[in-house]
Amino acid sequence: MSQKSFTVAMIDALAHSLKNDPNVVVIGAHSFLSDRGLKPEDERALWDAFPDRLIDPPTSEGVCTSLATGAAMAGMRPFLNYGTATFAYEAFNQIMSETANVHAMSGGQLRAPLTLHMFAGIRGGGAGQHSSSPQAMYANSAGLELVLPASPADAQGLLRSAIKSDNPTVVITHTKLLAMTGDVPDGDFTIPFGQARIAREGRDVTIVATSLMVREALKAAEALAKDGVEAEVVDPRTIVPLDAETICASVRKTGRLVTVDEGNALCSISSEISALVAERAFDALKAPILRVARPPVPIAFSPPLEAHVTPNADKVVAAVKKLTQA
Amino acid sequence: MSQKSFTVAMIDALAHSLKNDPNVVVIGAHSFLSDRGLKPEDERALWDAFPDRLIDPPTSEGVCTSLATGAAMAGMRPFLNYGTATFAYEAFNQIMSETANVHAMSGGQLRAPLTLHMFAGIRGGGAGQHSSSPQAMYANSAGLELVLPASPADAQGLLRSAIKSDNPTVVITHTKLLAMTGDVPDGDFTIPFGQARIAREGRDVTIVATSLMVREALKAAEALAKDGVEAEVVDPRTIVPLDAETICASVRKTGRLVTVDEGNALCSISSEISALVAERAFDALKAPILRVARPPVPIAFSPPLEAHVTPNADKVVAAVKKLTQA
Amino acid sequence: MALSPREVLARMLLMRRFEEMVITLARAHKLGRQHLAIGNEALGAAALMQLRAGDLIYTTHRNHGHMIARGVDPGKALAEILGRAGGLNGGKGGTWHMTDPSLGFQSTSAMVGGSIGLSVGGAFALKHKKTDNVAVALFGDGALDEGIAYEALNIASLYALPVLFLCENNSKEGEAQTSRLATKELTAVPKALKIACASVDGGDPEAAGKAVATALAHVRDGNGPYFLEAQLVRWPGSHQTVHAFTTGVTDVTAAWDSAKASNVHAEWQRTDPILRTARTLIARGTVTREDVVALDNAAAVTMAKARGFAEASPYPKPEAALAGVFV
Amino acid sequence: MALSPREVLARMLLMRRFEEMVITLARAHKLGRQHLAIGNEALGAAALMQLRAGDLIYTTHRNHGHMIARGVDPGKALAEILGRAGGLNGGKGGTWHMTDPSLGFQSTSAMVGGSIGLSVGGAFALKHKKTDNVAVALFGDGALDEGIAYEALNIASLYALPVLFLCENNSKEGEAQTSRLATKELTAVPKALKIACASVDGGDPEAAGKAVATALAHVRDGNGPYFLEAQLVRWPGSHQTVHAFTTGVTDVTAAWDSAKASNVHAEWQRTDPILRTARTLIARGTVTREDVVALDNAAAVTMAKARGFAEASPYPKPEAALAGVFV
Ligand SMILES: Cc1ncc(C[n+]2csc(CCOP(=O)(O)OP(=O)(O)O)c2C)c(N)n1
Ligand SMILES: Cc1ncc(C[n+]2csc(CCOP(=O)(O)OP(=O)(O)O)c2C)c(N)n1
Ligand SMILES: [Mg+2]
Ligand SMILES: [Mg+2]
Repeated sequence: MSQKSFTVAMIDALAHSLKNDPNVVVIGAHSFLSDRGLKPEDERALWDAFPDRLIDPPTSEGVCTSLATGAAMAGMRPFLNYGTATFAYEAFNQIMSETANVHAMSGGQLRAPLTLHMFAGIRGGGAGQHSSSPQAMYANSAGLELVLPASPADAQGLLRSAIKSDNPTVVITHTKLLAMTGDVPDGDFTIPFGQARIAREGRDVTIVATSLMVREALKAAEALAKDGVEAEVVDPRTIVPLDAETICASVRKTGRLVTVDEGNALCSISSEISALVAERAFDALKAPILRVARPPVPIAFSPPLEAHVTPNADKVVAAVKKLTQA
Repeated sequence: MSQKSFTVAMIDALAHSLKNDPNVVVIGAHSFLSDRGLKPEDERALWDAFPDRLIDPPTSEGVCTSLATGAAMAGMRPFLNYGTATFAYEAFNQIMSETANVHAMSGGQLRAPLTLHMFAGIRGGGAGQHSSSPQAMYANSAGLELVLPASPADAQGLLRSAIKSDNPTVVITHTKLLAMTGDVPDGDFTIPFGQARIAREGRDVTIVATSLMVREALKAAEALAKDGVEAEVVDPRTIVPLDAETICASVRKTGRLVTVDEGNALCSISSEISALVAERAFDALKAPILRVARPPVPIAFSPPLEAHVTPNADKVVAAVKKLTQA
Repeated sequence: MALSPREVLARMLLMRRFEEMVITLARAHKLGRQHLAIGNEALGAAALMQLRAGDLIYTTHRNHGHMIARGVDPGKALAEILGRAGGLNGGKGGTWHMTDPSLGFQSTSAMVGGSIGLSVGGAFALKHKKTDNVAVALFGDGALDEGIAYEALNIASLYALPVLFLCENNSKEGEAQTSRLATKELTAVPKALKIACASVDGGDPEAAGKAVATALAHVRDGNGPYFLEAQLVRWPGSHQTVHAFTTGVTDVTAAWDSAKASNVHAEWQRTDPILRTARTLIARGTVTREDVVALDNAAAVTMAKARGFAEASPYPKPEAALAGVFV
Repeated sequence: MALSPREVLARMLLMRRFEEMVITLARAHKLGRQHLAIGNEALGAAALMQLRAGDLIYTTHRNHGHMIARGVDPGKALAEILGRAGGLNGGKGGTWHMTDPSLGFQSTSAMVGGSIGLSVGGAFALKHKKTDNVAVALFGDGALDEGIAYEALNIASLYALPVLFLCENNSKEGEAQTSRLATKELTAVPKALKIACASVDGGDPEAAGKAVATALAHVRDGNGPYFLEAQLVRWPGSHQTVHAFTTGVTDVTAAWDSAKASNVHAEWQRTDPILRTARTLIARGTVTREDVVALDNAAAVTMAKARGFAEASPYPKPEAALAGVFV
């Protein structure tokens, strides 16, 4: 174990991948590596070690996606970093119509083992075009794995799995997580997809949260504990595949559910978790399911406006209290 | 009233708009008008009447969207037809980052009154790239109205409202609805957004369905009625804005809910309606909420494979029976 | 190694009879839309017959001809078009997405601009592996309307990727234009991006074959991408949604029988690459009329067998719809 | 109507002092990132000062200079950058999305390629209304990497739309390259698409002014789009995330005081368009040193007032976050 920041953990996963597999190539390396907390000499060493495999491409998200996909189909294992998640919208047709379909549409003849990484979320001053949380859109596609890491250890292990996966995998990192530090196992390790993490055990209410919202859910749980409410916090970690079992089992234990995700409320990950439980664990429910999500508005620049619509621990506490005090 | 096909109803809405407002311009007119059941002389007459306002642009969905948006901001009222919905993915960044943000991001200084129309759905042989039902992705954005017409009369009235709306409005037409005929009021009329339609009254279960699935829900309701189960079928007609009141009121009456939408199940419109009811009408629920949606797989070409994953009346009946027989 | 004109003609005839069989089957089985490559045979055969094992191919909605030209099993191709388990993709792709990696086919994308985009990825991988294989993007003139085509041309030139951009231009001004470029020269933009370019009569298999050979040599030798425009005559049925034998079932004897060549399809028969090629080769003494008839008969026999295979192939099990999304 | 060199210099000084004030405020208020237009003043003033009422402007992340050049209230602009209710967009846009339709600003898009895309829509509307107004797209060299730029150039040429594409090229090869084009000539692709093109030294307000005048006349006269590349010297702080006075606070006396001009910033001071312009106008006798100092002082006074306004403006009410999504 060692203490690392979230970004250094991600970069370590990438470095392991580059070292272990000559077919790994990083497109969009600059914005993934620079200003991310590496020591300058460590960053330099990476660029020097893989001069042909760390690539700084044109600002052409569409063809970068086609390039990564085509290269993956031809035997490589590209890692494509878009920078801010909205930039990937420039490549949406390439992702949805080409990348996601490669394996199924060819009747299993081909595969596209690539990772699509993007920085997302309400980040402070991102305004209308740099604050998106598009996870639900990727979840709503078919053929893409979807990973939402929430801690440095998960970031490293899940990213390593993403690069090793033979499927196209979307990894969405919340910008506000980048500076988070935490214990990370040493060496090269993976975390399997489809296994939720119980971030905190509890008996009174289940809070299912993703990405940065796991931190907020844990903060909320601490606050609730002071009032005698023990919240169980479940982090699905991957949305495709989704560990429905762990989520439903938790709700069967607690009887109450609050879902927390930073995406726009409508047709969100929060909606999905709620619908899942209303379908499969209805009988265990003692109260309505509440969602804490971003209201469907473009994010405004001004700090108080941004804060007003950002889901956080206080809003989670308020939702839980509504359920437990009813 | 007169009998019309769905497409002729849509074209009539467009013709009214062109006649009433010199700022209406149609980009992508050819694929909207041709082979859509108009008499050849009627189609010819349209092209002759508006030679400068019916435009057949390059296959450049991205800039067609920018062009329509920029023109809307400068005082026009464009109607942009993409053809198949997946083609609009080529313009996803323009739609999400530019069009949807115009009004809010400018602090209300500007507006973008345009309509974005696309043909969607599992259409028979569309395979992986021509069978998308992207409604949930548009619902998950912020700043776009979203309309899903399900009958000729609604198509005409809702399309007319979309073009008159001062907001950017996405209208998604299921390809299999195009040939549907029905009674349509004569003349120029509108249907307001945010008002669900009770397509059939019932007391035992609420079926909320959209687009083509309204037809399937009604078929299912007929079949269920033979077994003494009276289903209420609710068609929200617009998802943004959503008539949550009518949906919740129906569930409060019936105590049971099945949601039907052709989109991929994960983070779908079905998920959203389910979550809405689990939040706001929980106490009325007597049974789990079931979703009938497309499983998250790319649509295969082969007819039996396509049929297997397409939501239909039989699947709705099966879902309802699960609830009413439990 | 130059192509044998006789073999090229034989392949062209097979391509034509394949598409005619598709029309027949589309009517018999009430299929939806396919985009037929009738009229594109000369370029298709001349280009695809020159590829090597390990070359990677990316094609479009108008892909049938490319596959048959490269030697894909016509029975499996027809079965795929019928959605059968014995089809190339096991019925998952259909006409728009037929794939046969054993012959280098990486993808058929029905998205305009899809093939050109993916091709640079294949070329990137080939360059990384340091082979002298090439990636070949086949696309219509319409693809040049899409921004992705521009981005692909740029990145291929920037990284000197081994890719042949092969544009099948079937746009005729005024009628049935499939591209809307502000310039009439399709090579203008690739040229501006420093890509070596040429244009060729795509109805002449020898001229096309030479142009493709030059292009392939350029790319294999590590000189970066090459853009070749093949000017095609547009078959009048190119955009039909309900198939018809718009120009009649091909009758190879019209190549020399002037009575037949002066019927309602005379204009088409003048430019039809099959008849044109037959006329040229006969005039030059490379083949006789009898040879042409024999080659055509052989193609018909192959297609009858292919049809038998395809129609006998069962549909996949419905549950297969849920499998195979992820590896 | 030619621009007055003195007025242009005054405007340039205001643009510079504006950006320096942004640096000061960014530090004082711990703001996030802005993209400053230091070094772009000559082109910005020369271009934007020539626009007329009714012309439509589309700009980018590096927009401050354009707004000040066009005459936008610097107090409201600063307030917007601070996220205040008195800002141009009421705090909803911030630095990346400032808009002032009263002066023709339709959009600031922080998406690379955003402005060029929307501009053709404005031009389309202007053409429809049959005015002689123009749409002006301001964008960096980086925008030409994006497919949307290509599509926009094509459709503008195809429909002969009244739009001036004004490219601010601040890419220096090797260091801080913001575009990755396979050609060194930024006008190559627009030329290939039949658009009239020119390049100009964007550090010289007179040359830039003339080039813009020619371009605007072409567009206003109904000759379709025009592409003008302005070659800029890149300010070393252009990409900084935490602002610093990278080249020092501008000291106009360095235009003539050689002791000052030989400090650590000598290289920058040689090419700085402000100092360059001052030197030229003084040498020519158009202005005196005293005039320059006086103009600079006036700019400083304006900016002090602007700061006062901005900092006194309250934040919007939190609930405003939920309002104004739909009309
Ligand atoms: C992204 C996208 N936009 C639009 C279409 C609809 N479409 C199908 S074929 C076609 C014309 C293509 O022309 P071209 O590429 O020249 O091929 P051709 O059919 O002429 O061989 C279009 C626009 C599509 N398939 N994909
Ligand atoms: C679609 C998109 N992709 C990537 C970015 C990230 N980005 C911000 S500024 C920039 C460089 C832009 O260069 P240029 O257009 O030349 O403008 P400059 O900053 O040099 O003035 C990039 C790539 C973005 N804003 N939008
Ligand atoms: Mg074509
Ligand atoms: Mg630049």
